[in-house]
Amino acid sequence: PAQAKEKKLTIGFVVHVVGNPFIQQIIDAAKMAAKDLGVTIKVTGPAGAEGDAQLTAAQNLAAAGVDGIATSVPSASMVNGLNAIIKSGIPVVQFNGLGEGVNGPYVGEKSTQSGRILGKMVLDKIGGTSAKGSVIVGNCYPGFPVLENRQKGVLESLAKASGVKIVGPSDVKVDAAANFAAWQGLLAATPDALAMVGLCAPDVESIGKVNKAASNTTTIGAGYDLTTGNLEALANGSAHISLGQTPFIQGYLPVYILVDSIRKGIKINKPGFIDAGTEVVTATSVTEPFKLPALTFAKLQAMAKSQAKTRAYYEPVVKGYIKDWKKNLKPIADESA
Amino acid sequence: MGNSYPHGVISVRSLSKRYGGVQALNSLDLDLERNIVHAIVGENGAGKSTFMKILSGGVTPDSGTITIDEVSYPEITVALAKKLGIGIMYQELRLFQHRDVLTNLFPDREILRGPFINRKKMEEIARPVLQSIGLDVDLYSTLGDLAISDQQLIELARVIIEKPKLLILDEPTSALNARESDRLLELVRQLPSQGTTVLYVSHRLDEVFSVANQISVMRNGSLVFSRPTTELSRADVIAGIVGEEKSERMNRATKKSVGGSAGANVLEVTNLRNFGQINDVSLTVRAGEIVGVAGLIGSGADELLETLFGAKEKAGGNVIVEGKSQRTLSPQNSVRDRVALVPADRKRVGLMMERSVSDNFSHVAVGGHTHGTTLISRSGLAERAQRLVERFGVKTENVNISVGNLSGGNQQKVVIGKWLEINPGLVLLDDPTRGVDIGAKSELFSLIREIADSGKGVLFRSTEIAELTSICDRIYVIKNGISTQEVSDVDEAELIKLINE
Amino acid sequence: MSTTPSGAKSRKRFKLPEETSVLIALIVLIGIVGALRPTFLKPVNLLNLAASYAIAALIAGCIVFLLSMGEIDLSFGWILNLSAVVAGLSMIAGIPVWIAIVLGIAAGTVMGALNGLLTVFMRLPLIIVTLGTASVFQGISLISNNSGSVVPTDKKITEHIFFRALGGSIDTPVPIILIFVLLAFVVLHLTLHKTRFGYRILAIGSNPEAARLAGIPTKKIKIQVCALMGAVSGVGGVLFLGFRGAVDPSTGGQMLLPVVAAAIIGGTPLSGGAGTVWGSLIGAMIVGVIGVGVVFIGIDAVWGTLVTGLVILFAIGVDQIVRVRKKRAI
Amino acid sequence: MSTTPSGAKSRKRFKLPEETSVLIALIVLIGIVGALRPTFLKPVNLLNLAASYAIAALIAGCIVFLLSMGEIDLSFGWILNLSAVVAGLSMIAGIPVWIAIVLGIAAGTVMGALNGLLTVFMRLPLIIVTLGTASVFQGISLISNNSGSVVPTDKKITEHIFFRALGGSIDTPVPIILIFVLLAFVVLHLTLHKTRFGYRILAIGSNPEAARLAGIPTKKIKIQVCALMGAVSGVGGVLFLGFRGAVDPSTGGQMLLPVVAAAIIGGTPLSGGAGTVWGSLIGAMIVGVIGVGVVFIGIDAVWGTLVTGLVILFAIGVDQIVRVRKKRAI
Ligand SMILES: Nc1ncnc2c1ncn2[C@@H]1O[C@H](COP(=O)(O)OP(=O)(O)OP(=O)(O)O)[C@@H](O)[C@H]1O
Ligand SMILES: Nc1ncnc2c1ncn2[C@@H]1O[C@H](COP(=O)(O)OP(=O)(O)OP(=O)(O)O)[C@@H](O)[C@H]1O
Ligand SMILES: [Mg+2]
Ligand SMILES: [Mg+2]
Repeated sequence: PAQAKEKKLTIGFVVHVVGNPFIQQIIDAAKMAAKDLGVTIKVTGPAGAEGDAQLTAAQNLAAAGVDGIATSVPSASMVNGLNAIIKSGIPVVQFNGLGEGVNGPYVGEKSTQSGRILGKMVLDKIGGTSAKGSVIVGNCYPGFPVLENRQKGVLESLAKASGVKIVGPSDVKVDAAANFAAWQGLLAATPDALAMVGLCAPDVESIGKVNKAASNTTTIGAGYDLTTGNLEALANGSAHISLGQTPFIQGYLPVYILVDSIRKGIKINKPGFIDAGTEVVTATSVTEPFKLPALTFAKLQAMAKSQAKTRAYYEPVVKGYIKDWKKNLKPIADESA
Repeated sequence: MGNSYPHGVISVRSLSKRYGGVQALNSLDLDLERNIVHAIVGENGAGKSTFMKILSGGVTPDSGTITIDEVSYPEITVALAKKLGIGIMYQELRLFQHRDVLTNLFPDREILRGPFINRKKMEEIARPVLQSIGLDVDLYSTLGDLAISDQQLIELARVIIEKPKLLILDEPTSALNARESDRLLELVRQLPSQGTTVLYVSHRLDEVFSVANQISVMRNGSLVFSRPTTELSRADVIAGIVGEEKSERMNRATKKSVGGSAGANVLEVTNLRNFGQINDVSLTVRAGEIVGVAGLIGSGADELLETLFGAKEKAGGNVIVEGKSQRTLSPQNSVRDRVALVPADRKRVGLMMERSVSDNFSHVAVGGHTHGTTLISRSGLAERAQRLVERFGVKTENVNISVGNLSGGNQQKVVIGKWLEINPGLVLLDDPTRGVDIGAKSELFSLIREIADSGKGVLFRSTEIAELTSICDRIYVIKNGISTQEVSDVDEAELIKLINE
Repeated sequence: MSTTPSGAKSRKRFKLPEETSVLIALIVLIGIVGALRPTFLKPVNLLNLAASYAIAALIAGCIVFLLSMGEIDLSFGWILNLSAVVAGLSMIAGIPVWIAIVLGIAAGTVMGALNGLLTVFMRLPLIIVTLGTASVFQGISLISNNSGSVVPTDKKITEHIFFRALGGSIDTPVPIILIFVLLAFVVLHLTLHKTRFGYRILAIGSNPEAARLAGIPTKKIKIQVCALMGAVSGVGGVLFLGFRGAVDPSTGGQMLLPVVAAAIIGGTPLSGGAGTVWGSLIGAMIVGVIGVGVVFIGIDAVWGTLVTGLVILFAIGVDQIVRVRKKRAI
Repeated sequence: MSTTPSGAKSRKRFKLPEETSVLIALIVLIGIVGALRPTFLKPVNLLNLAASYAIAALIAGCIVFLLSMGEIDLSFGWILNLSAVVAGLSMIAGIPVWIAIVLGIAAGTVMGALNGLLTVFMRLPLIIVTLGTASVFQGISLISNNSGSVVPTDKKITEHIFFRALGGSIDTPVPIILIFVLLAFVVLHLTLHKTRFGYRILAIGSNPEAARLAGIPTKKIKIQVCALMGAVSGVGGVLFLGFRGAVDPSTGGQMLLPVVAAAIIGGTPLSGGAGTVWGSLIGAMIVGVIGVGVVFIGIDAVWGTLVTGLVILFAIGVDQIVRVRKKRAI
């Protein structure tokens, strides 16, 4: 372990799509970790989300001689290739997207569980288990594993109210304009819907705009990700709930695990799960995981703009949860529990 | 009429074909005898090509029957034509521009060895045929890079290789020079003795009389008459083609300019070179003059006009148009300076085939010209087109149909019309009568004379020597890319000798 | 001459415009969705739908120019993106909104002209050149804002009339973006079919070599059309910014297929020499009705894609049947 | 110059193959990446690189047939996907691996033939038809597995020679997929340039009307080429399944642009009548080297897109310069 410390390590960091604000937050956190740990980091990823191009990028980083790789695994077809890299002696940590069967730990949300949380919060807002009426559910990319899991969780929670009728899940598309049009159409088709629940980043913003335009409705809007646009929608009251995926932890922790395990000679070539937690944001409250201090909406917005503030806020987690990653490593089955 | 034509290899009865409002064939009856050369003549749009296309399977007739070797068919498909041994050389060449020469010689008739194309064998078959028609090209060069005349010969070679029993030639010499034409005629004359019947369509009556055993004249989709050549005079045929009264008018044929009234130089060329065949050409054209250019294919004569216009790059030399030295020759500058070029290859560089007659007539006036308003209206274009249709006698249903649907000669009239519309000061005519019927040709010649008389210069190249000698005031002879001689008042035979020596 | 046929006076019979067949396809589709869900036919819903697809329609109207010239631009989605980023960053930097908008459109025009210059000077088809420039424009956009969204949040900006008008805060019977795009369509249509510039575009697309010999400045026109495409994409970009209030790094990335589809469903062939601006508008609305109709009817996400595909086939089938009928009728 | 013909000998001068210019572009690119990162040039690395792009290359080799015929298929990525799904689900259902593979390829062929039938009978360009069928095939794939990945996990399947050979468990000096694809390229090249079928394809692309008049059954050939494209996409699908061991719902969705780019960078024009199968292989490798080179050199993700774009422009520029030089030299 001592001699490993002497060589400056290089970590490859592969994302499934470049040019996505949420992913960029993960990348920023990964770079903070690299700086904190004194290692070099190489960030790459395909322009359009496709597993094969992403795997190729990971393989090339391996060929170029990195010491460890952190990657999201949105596609099952990446699994064998990643395992081959692991077998050749380069450890791999997954984040954000889980590949079943990859021989390395996974850092991410409990995707089904987060869906359950969202479903439950929506249900609470529309009248609990006695609620009666329609709830629209949209999936922007049918077939994407994380989304399918979230959808499962949302539907599970909503099923608790027998009077709730699910409209969809409909394919609401990723492209912002098409996404907006789809939500607009969905609400026009079901004008008395109690809630609209999206599963992807553009949804909350679109739902907010739709709600705002149809001024007389009181439809609850809910979805995922804390993009500036989504936070705006929560702030002006046109949407109501958005769940965050703690991009800081999803970016920082994988790099930390890789460097720590390489330096200490810890083998991490087994599936495992470390919960990155779920942030629950409404216009009135921001609930962060890991007993982090409660945030105000304004603070959250400020953090989204400043890396230094973000780093300072997460200091306790870095010193605690992240440093103790081995202790928090759970069986992979926990992810979808 | 009776039913038995003992000598007829092909008889057609009541053959009709209609395109929109145009009756291209109107109940045509005709018998073709075996093993002769049978010429078909008629004005532009008479229906000749339509008839040929029906015989070869390219077009389906609306009604009528076709009897071949005593079997009647309501229509002939491409496959049937192939089986019956009918080969056709189309007026509008049907070649594959992207493919090489050898491939074009065997379209879907390639020689195979196992599953593979046997190009060596194909070469062996092709070479003697090319030699027999006097074509010397690299079998591996891309067809689109060749001159239009070479392409026409390749189309001919293609059909001869098939050794058809009935050979249809639709204006096979329209882009050929005297020498190539003569060779082709020689070849055609021999075919009947080898068991091939030839249907020969042409507007060149000299050729028709020299090669055909029988001549049929068509007008407006029907037969005017069909008689053995020996019973006919040139005048009979012309009268059949254009009608009695018009043939009268035509006898007052175009005269040369009224001696020596030529004015200032409209065009002065000294030591012109290009990157192709032109090495050193000098000539002048004066206002009021029609100046001819004569030369073999490959001599540079066929590239000269395009080079002067700026369509082909110039390598050196001076060109002065109306006293102004042209530093860079380009089509744009030429149009600006009111220089017009009627190009030789109308299909490739002359027309927008799928666009309307109306749009094509405005090609230069609206597209190239920068005069007038930048706003255009459909009715404005149509008015111009209507005026030109009448002026040039274009036979078309209306001005809104695709120019590609016109008969070949009528397409040519559109090309000429679109250029004369800008009232050019210098007119470069590159084989402008290609495919134009005899009546229209004489009208065109008087028009050219009119243009010259109004003080403009005309430079004229033609593949028909007779055209040059009949209307040009002076003729430049081009050999090996060099303008060797300037002659006037020569007759055909002399000029041919000069070109070839 | 006696060759002129007897009836050669221009017999002007009444002819249906060529867009009729696509229009029928559109009406059939709206009818089907409306029959299944009558609320779909409410004017406000149809207007909203049209407004959401207005930007794509606008660009489809302009790509008709390129298709008519026998070219295709793969980069316009990223031109749209980068123009919006330029406009958005300028606003955030404190430049007055209207000037920032002009800057964004100017940026689009420059990018388009660059495409044009490259295609003319490299003598390559535009599709090949824009294969490269698409990545270049996307790349510059990513760098400009470090892969983040551009979101003007300052009240001075978001309350500006431009954002309020486009963002839907000002109530108008017809969405303002729709009015704007319809006007743009009138201009585009007139430009292509009633001006020398348009005539030249179609002439180049029909037969480039013949166009050159007719004295048409083909290179200049190509560059101009590319620049126009860039300008219109730039307009699309600032409209998007106003409409959505933000630009994401992915904005425009998914536009290629629907826009080109709108144009070719509308009846503009890829081969050049012909094009219909109004057809592309109808084509864009068909794309929109299919996209929204599928969710409107409530088709499950898993089945949505299949149904979309079948409806596209149906739409082009209707168009084709009508077209063939019309041919027969002549 | 005395160009006057002297005799009818076949003047066969030595001509560089038309692929030379793209090859030079490829070598220059490899050289640049190699100069910056010498490990890039290790044979094993280059072979692995080639293997990762082998499937895209294979399909590019076949899309040359369509481009040569003047057509474009937008659906092949989803044909690949659905074929792989068919093969994978069949294996999971217990059908023997080899038979499942045949089923997958057969499914691809059927989908391709369906494209062909639709394009012939609707008399529409293939690009329009496949705009619809692409969604249809994707939709069926999503439904078949309820939007999930298809992952055969049974040892009996994963230990099958097919998976071991393609997945790299069997050590060969050259990856097996590469050998297979190279052989396929030889066959594709011979088919297009040395058989009547290929001649007919090129004839149709060069002049459809002349092809019909020459007696070529143009409709039949079109359907056959579409079916071939489907079959090769099907082969691509099962190769993907073997190579990666799984198919995702997104597999194949991003293939259109790189594959078409490979073919046109390789020198096949979009206008039909000409095509180079080997060129498309080199084109695919150029696309591969650009993609990999950017990672290898370690260019940051934010800058990667811009660099990719610039390098594409550079590659087509080199190709163009060489081409022009060659023309001048003649
Ligand atoms: N595809 C078509 N569509 C519409 N009209 C056509 C079509 N083909 C021919 N025509 C019309 O049919 C008539 C006869 O044309 P055809 O080509 O047979 O004349 P032609 O005798 O060969 O004339 P030319 O001597 O000029 O070649 C013309 O009026 C022409 O415009
Ligand atoms: N003196 C000149 N020398 C060379 N080329 C010229 C000259 N003058 C004009 N041209 C060319 O002629 C073409 C026509 O130029 P002009 O500026 O008149 O455009 P235009 O045809 O009026 O266009 P539009 O009417 O569509 O606006 C241009 O391409 C220009 O390059
Ligand atoms: Mg004719
Ligand atoms: Mg002007």
